[in-house]
Amino acid sequence: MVPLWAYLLLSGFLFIVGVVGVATRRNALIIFMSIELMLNAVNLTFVAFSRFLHSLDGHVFVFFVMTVAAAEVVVGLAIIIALFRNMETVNVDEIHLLKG
Amino acid sequence: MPLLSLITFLPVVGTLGLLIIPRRRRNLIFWGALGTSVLTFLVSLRLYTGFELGVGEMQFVEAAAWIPSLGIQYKLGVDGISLFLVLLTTFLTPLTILASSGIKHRMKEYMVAMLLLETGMIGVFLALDLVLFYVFWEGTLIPMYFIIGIWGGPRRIYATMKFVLYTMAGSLLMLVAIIAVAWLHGRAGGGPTFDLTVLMNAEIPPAIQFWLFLAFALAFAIKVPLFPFHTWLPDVHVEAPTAGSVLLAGVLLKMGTYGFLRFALPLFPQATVTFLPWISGLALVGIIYGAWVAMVQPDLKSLVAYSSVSHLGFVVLGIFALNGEGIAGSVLQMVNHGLSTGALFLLVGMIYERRHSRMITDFGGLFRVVPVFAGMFLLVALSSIGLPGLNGFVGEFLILLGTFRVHPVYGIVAVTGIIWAAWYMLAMIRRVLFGPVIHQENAGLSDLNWTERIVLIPIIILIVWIGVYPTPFLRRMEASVERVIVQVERRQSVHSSGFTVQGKRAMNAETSSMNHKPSIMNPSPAHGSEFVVHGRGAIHGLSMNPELSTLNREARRQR
Amino acid sequence: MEWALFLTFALLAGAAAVGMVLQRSPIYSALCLILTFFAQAGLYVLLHAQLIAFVHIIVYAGAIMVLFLFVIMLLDLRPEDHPPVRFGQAGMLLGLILAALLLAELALGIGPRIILGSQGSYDLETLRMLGNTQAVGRILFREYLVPFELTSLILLTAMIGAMVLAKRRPE
Amino acid sequence: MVHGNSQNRFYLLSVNRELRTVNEGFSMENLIWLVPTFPLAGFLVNIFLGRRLARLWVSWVACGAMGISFGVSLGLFFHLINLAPHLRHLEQELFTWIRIADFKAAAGFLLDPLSAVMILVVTGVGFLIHVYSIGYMGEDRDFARFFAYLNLFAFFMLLLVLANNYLLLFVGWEGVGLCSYLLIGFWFERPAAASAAQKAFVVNRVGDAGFLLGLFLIWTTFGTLQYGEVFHQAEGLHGVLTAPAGGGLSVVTWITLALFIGAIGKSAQLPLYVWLPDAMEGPTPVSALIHAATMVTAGIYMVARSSPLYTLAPFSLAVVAWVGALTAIFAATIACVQNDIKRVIAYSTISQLGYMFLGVGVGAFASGIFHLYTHAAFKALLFLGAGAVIHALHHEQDIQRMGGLRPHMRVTAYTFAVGALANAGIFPFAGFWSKDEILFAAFNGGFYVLWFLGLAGAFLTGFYMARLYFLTFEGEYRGDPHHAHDIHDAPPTMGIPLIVLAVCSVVAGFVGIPPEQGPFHQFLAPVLHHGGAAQAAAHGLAVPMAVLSLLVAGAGIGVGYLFYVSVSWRNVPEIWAARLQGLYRVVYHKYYVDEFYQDWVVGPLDRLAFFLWRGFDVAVVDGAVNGVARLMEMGSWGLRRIQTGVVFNYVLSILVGVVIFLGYLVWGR
Repeated sequence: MVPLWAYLLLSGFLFIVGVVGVATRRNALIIFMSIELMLNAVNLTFVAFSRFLHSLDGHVFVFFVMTVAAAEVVVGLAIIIALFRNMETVNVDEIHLLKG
Repeated sequence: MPLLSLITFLPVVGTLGLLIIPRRRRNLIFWGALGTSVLTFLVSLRLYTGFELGVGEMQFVEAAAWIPSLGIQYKLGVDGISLFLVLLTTFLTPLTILASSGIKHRMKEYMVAMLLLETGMIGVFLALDLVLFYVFWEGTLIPMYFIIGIWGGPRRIYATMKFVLYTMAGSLLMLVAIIAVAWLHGRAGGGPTFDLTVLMNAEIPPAIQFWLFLAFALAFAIKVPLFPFHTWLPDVHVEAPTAGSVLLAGVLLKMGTYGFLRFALPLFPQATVTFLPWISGLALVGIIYGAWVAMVQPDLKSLVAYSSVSHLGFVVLGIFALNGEGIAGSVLQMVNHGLSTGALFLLVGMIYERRHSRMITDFGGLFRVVPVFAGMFLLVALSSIGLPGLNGFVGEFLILLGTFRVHPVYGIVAVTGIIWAAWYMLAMIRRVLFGPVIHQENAGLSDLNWTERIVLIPIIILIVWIGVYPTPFLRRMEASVERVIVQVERRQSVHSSGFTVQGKRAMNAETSSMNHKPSIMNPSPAHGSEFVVHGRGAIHGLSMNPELSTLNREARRQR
Repeated sequence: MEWALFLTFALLAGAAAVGMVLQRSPIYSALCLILTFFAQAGLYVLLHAQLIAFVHIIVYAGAIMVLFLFVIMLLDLRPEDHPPVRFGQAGMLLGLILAALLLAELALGIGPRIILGSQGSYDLETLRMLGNTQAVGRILFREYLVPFELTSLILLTAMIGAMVLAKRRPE
Repeated sequence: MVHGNSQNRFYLLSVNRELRTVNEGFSMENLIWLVPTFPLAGFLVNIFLGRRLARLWVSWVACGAMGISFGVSLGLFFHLINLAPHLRHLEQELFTWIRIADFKAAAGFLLDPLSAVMILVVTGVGFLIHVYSIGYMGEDRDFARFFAYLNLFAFFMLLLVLANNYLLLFVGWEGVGLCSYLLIGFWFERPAAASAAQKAFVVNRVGDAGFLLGLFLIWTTFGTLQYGEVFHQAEGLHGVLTAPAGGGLSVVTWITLALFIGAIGKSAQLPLYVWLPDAMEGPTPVSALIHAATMVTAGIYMVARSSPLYTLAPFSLAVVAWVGALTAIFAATIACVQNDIKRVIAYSTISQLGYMFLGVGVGAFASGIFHLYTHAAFKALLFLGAGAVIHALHHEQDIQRMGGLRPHMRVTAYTFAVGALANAGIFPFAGFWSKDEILFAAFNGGFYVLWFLGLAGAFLTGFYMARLYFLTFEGEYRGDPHHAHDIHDAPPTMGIPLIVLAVCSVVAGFVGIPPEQGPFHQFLAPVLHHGGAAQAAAHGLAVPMAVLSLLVAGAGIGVGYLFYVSVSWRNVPEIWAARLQGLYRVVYHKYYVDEFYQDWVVGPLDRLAFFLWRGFDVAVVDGAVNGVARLMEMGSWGLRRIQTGVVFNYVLSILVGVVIFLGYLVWGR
């Protein structure tokens, strides 16, 4: 049987790849995909723990995460479309509305 | 029926009703808000009629678990001290709403804010759980913030920021102290609770009390406001709309003095005694300082604001006299100040609507032009300076009496307050009402219309009533006042230097009151040693009513 | 056998994820991500979470990624004409060190310290008896009924939000 | 609820009284409350309905209320006389006013000889002045308001004298102050009147603050404020009360001194007299009623009422006597050089009040009250006469612009002359009996300096009264020639009160014969304690002393006659004024006391207040508060540069943070 740590290691790796993606890419869409990747890495952790703890709570949480992720994607993509419409770009370097 | 919850949340229910009324229907919104507040007042009268005399404990108590894991409860109760403050709130709110019929801008939001404010204020006076109290306490800030910030004068943003930041600065420390009290209680094995009635019996080491009291006192002192934390008050009053000023002066400031009485004193009795000279001193400075500065104010509202500083100095002084006369006088004076100052702000607002100025120099000779306004203004001003026969006198007299009884020197200094009060108030009256009509704009002013008279007449009736026959009020607060005193005294003795000393002191007090009333002048040599104790420790007044306190103590034991 | 499957899926997922980050074109990135999701679904099956695995494919690969592709095409995004990674050598190195440090912390620091506590009642036998889907359904509609219903609110909000945001306002 | 044990002891006391009441069944003391109630009702009617009522009705309501009140007072008075002297003590408790913890005060009335005399003076003189006002204020647009205020004043004054405890007395005390304020400022459109009103109230408040302290001390000492209980205990606690307490003075000394501060304010004594001359800005009937006959004498009434306490405090009595004597002569000198007809009388009032205090201060309480009673008659007469003159001369008040009025206004002139003679203390007018008695008491008690001051004052009194009368009514008319032809006597509503008061000014003194033993004194005797020494009367000296003071007063009048009537001495006043220019100017300017207060009290306080506001509140406290805010702003201005708005920077910082945090968790501990 594949032990828990293997799943966790994989999950951690996927998560870090996601982080790197968010940190390095300028295309808002790819950043967004990286976020999805991170969420999935977490889901993997949930399921893995669920398996090893003989509990189904993790599964339930995965469902919730999926719901949130779906909602997030919907809103996020809508935002990206709106942004693109106004700014003609999805390059985050050129968008700095948060500048104080 | 959960009467207290009903009173507290009736305005919220009204708010929900208001929300579904379209904003075009201004009349409906106005009458809805007025109706809600009047209904709240009528329901709250049940508190007065159903109040059991001679009971110092909380009445109408409602309790329900709120956050059980932390011991936070939804617990409401009313006693003789909070009773009148609740009634004052429910009484003033409809009047201010009625006086706000002229609001043009965003009336719906305005009325919603007023009703929410009412809920907050009532909640503060009824909450018996520290966290619940804190929630209501901070909750009042939000509607007030909007009332001043949206419907205020030209410098309203500055004023609101000052108001909110000042208050928050104090109350955050209070939150820390609240948590600390509950934590200390839990650590001592009492289980998690924020219940005031339980925490009152928690024994907190004096050294810690010192800091906790300081945190509470800062929050309350800013709210009162006690000198030198008062500088937000004039700014806020000047910028606030009439109704905001009325409720601010009439009720919100009392939250500070009420807090001292309900929380700071019973929770931290030793620290109370430690800080007594300091707080009394600040109150004295406030009395005189507020009055002096009021003399030179060019703006009617800031004059009344500074007069509030002076008046609330009296209230704080009375509370810290720690005897029946002083505290009862303070509670009564809170109500009195709410009525008189509330009415003064209403009157100033009414003349402002006509003249669009509050500068004293813009007026003069109004007595001839608007006699009804002038007559009411004069009457209310006289009530404010404590003319016997009107309400202000009874409270002020009892406060001064109570103070003089234990601290003659404080009493002597405070008594001069009545001179300064007459000075600034009558100078204002002279410049506004008397003299010839200097400004042509004033010649055509119209006198009060019926709406305005209906707003003022109930206040004036109460002003005269309390002045002539305060017994119904005093009777209801007496037992609760005694209870506060007994509480402070009892805890005092638990912590002081052991049982024997306490026993001796209590005996002393008993004998002294059997012979004759203890005199501060210390007439009989037999009581020679007693004077020192009383003068310094402020315990003097506490043991004044041995029969009653013993009764109370026994009642507690049986329970 | 299990190990083999695990390694296959794991390598596939890892490689596809790295590919997604490194691809210049958004379309390729999206395709890489889909590959990752499929590999992950395989892992879910390995973990005896069949329901999750299928829902995962349906929701992510079927719905979300299609949405992504739609948007990419809608916006007509070209591959970026500058390198996908924006740093020089030093920056790269620093980033890698940072990432490696994070991974090391997770793998060496956190991993070995995880102690499994008391175990629940859903072991493999029970699951087999109940059936995976039934078991999840039971727990979802009993213990987690209220949160579950609340998630519908999230979806509703998201729907309204997306419509409001994407609506072209008359100028 | 039980309020301490001391309550119980007094309980017995009041039970006795109640028993007596019950035994008599219906009794007059149940009617005491009627006395103040009628004026109150009159006030309420006129203040609320007055503007809609016809003038006739307004005046009927007001005068009727006073008339009925006077009638009830007379009835009570005769009832009292019919009782045995030791039973002349009727109390009626209406309701408990304030009761909390150990404090209790009732709204209760006390009718005894002292208050009976007072209510007779108040309602009697008050009624006449009400009637007089119908004519005097006839053309005023605020007719109803005036009568409403007058009635309110009568109510409070009656409350003051009828109260059975110090707190209710204080209610009346401040209430009459309020009415005084309202009536001085009656013509509020005149800035001088408005200022005078404010000054009167504020200065009175200074005294009231002292009075309040006295109240507190009484309560902390005796545990009650009710006269009967206080005085009863005062006898029992004699030793305790007179033992030195604070500052080397006994408790009772402190009490009485504090109370006397109140009396100083209310009765316009040194150094708080300054409001009374200014109060002449009010309508003349007001000056007559409030600032001559009734309110200003409240201080004397209060001291006399507290005589059981004052007799225990010789030091306080000495202070009272000295303040009274100094005020008497001080005000008399000012009165000699003033030119405003009402101000002369006002200073004369201050001076006469000084005499009353001198009387009570040397322990002759009855003599003080006696003078109060005669003074009420003749000083009201003088004011009303002055009012008639002012009325006839179209509000001319400068006596230098009068003269030769007697032929035109005979009633006024003759009654005024009677009043002046009574004031100067000429036999057999009322003032003679009472003033002479005071001087004799001072001499008899061994207070020779005080006696001499009083005697000198008597000379000055004669002089300024003569000056006032002669300049006003004799010689030639020096005023506005336009008015010369239409000077005439007042209408009957004004004339009849003058005549009645003139008769009173003649006969009022007769109830005090023989001196110190007259019916008046015997009537008051059960109430007023006697100040020891003064009672060891050496009656052999009485007649010579009386002749002496008569001669002195006569000399004053003679000098006045020579100065202002005799043709050969015509220029003498000017010559003297020129020769003693410095002194004259100082006295003419009233010793610059007003200027002193303005420059050393009001001005500095005003500047201090302004400084506190601008310099402390705004600069220091608000400065600190705003400074903190600015500091925050500056800090955040620096911090906000971190917010680049580039998402990458945020992500990177989060990443670094997570690495550090995890690193701490893993390896740090």
